[in-house]
Amino acid sequence: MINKVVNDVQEAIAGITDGMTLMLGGFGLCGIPENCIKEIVRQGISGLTCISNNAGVDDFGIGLMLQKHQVKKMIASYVGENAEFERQLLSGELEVELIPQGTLATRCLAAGYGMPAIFTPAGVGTEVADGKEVRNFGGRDYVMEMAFEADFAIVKAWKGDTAGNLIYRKTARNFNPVMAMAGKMTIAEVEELVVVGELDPDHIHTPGIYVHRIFQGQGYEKRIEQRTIRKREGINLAKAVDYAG
Amino acid sequence: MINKVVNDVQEAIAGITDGMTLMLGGFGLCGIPENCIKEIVRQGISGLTCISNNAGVDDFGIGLMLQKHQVKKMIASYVGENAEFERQLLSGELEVELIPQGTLATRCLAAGYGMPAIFTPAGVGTEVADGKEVRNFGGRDYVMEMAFEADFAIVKAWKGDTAGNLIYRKTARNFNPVMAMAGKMTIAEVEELVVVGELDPDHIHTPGIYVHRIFQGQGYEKRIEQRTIRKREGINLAKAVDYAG
Amino acid sequence: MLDKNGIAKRIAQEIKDGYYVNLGIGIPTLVANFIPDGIQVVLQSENGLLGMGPFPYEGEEDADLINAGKQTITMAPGAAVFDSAMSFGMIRAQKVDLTILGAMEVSEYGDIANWKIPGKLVKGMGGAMDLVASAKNIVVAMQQVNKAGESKLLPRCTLPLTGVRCIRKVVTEMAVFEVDSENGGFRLLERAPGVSVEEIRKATAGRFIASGDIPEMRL
Amino acid sequence: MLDKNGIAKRIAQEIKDGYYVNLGIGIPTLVANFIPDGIQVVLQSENGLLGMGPFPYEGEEDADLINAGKQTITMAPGAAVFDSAMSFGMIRAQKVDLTILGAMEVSEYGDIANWKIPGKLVKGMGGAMDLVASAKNIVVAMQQVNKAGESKLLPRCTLPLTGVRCIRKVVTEMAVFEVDSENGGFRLLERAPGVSVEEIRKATAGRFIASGDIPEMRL
Repeated sequence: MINKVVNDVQEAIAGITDGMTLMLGGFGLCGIPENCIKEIVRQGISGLTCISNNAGVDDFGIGLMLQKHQVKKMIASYVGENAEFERQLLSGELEVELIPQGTLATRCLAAGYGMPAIFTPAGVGTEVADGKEVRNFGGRDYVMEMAFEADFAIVKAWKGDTAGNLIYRKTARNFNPVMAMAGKMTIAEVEELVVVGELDPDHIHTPGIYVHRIFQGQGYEKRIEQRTIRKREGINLAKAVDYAG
Repeated sequence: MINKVVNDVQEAIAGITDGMTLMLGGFGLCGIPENCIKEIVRQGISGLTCISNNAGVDDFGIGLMLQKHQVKKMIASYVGENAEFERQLLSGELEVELIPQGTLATRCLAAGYGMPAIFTPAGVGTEVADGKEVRNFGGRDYVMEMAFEADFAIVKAWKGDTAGNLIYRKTARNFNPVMAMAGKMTIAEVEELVVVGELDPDHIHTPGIYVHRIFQGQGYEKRIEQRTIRKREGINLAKAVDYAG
Repeated sequence: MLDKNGIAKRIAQEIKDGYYVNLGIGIPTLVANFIPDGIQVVLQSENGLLGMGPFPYEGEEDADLINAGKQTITMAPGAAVFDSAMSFGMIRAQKVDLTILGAMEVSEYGDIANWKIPGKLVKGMGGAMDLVASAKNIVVAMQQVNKAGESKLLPRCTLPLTGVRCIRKVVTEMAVFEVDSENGGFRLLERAPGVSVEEIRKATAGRFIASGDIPEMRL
Repeated sequence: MLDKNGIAKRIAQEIKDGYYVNLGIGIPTLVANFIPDGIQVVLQSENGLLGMGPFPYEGEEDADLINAGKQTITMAPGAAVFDSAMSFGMIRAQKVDLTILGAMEVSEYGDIANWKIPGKLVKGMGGAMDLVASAKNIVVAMQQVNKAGESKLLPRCTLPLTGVRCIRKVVTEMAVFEVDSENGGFRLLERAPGVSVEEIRKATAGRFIASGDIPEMRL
């Protein structure tokens, strides 16, 4: 099996330079490549175009890159919860392209599956479709959206093996598998790195062929953005606070 | 959780009638819905259009349906290993549409992902592209292929739960997950049916939302089409017969 | 007038046994609390989960398990996790039976605006554009009037659109409407307890349709 | 003249360390036996497997574990299983470094025909059309002449095409050719042991290019 292991985060992100386009996995702060983001911040690589569903929060995730003005353009579906982001956007320092979440995911899938474009109904009749080809199939209109091109995709998995096979945990999966497929170069940081043979081939979410470099990350904070809980029995709250919906 | 369990194979295939379009999972004889095929043969439902990568062998799989002249049209990528098939094809009894294997898979995916059409380079410049739109993206030509429409998709999984979640085993996965997503009505037969909660949510290949009916199949033959083996140590055969390639 | 829980309670009546349901952020999230006993539903969270359960008990929060509102959650037995492409794949393929989401404005033709106020609020559409473009059955939970007392049920949306001719039903603090996207109009189906047809008419800027006796909601 | 194993042995030299390789049915399958020691390759089987291992020991065959030729196989440590859409997804996205497959005919422009003989043989293209349309690096393993002694390296293919201008290298029982798909021509790179340039020229119907000393293959 081909060995994809690199020694550390420095080696993992080697080759990422000013002005590149990066994809970053995660949804909110869930399943984000914390180690790589920190190292990109430390190295001060700038002028980056970042494709990621969200832009982190003020002091975590991509928010850290925004604070240091490393991001030239953000391509995302939802960018709330980030005051510095909003400031840079309104002041014109930051270029932002907002696209529907499903379109974002499917443009990654298209890249990973070698499909140059896809059709989606999302955004038909809205400003998202401005300047794009709209085409009718079976009486419904669809926008044609192009596959992404990214120099590097950076993803976070739960477990990975030395051949680059990845397994994600719960909803930390989110955009990571589709972005892992979409990068010209894909970097995976994992909580636990194991030797080949330890992962069940039937359980692998991202086959190693899509991963170019893998390393075991350190000191994961795994911050929670909205800590919602229900009380244990005995305190009979209204059912209203019991359900996440 | 919504219960998708039906009592038996009769109930599972209820509603399949003459002239319908069916998708059948499997690759060769690996991972085929043996129980449902046998019941369709027993009931003599005819005039069917079958979408499946292969057409079985003379006495197993879709070959059984061919013997009883139940198939009007076969849409497949490879139809060798079946003398009766060839006879019906050459005599004009059977209509056949051969399409590239990746196109077959991706047209299923498109249906399951609500995309009306996809672009693939497969078949550009060949008779497969005749009459189809060919479009250039980034200097390369692609054929536009349409999502499949199937009345029923019939798949075989290893384990399934009462909510319709499916897990496949080894390369018996093949076309089953993409076809499970593509049917207007999807029937899953499984080797082992368990109650909800027994399958790890991270290991599920087909979420139950795509599955309408599920049942535990019986008497799986799981025939092997090409039994290839290597000898144990002591008999030192040429390396040539040792490798599957 | 209904409060938020009242709106959620009324919308919960739209849920039928065996439905897969996607609940948006805000009032729609509350709907889960009012799903009638004995009705089996599966909640889809578009970040990649089918079978969302209640919030976790204190101390059992898992950073790897959140919903589309980024809240910590649990999984119900029979849950399945998948990636974002599959999540929106099943949404586009109309496998989700009912979508409930909030809105800033709805037009009498069923257009919806809920993602942007130019120059003021630009948080993004998240999954809303995919949901409204694909779902065959969308119910909007919203306030009928804004803080200035102006109706948010309009002849035409004034804000950038999220989707066109996609909304079938609107539930507000005052009423339940069916949207006539063919001819344009908000057809009044039910009144909130104690609210008159005339009051609702005044709070509806778009074409208002009310014929015959309009029943009160049963909550 | 090389036998099948000889052709496979020569093609194995095209495999570099760290390659992901897809091997077609027939001679290409034999290539796996000649991968030099110390070279790490991962074999992709387009029915949905990365990391194909040797055939199983007798009694250990598993009906759920086959390759694209429907042969029983094993998995190497580090193998991964996936569905057919992903399998051809990674092929289309050019993640497979080298594709080796058989052919009935190859043209001097790199066109290939290998799936159909009208009125005679209609087994289908399987994954061949996807592979030749997508792979950036394709080597064809084939016999240079048919049983009637006619060359299968042609100016134009006579059989229905599998792909257009896609073949870069051809290895036969007589020679190794590079295909000049720009100007058209089979550029002779190596001769099989004991075979002369003149013999190869006679067995090549398409434009034949041979300049300077043509070395013998090292096997």
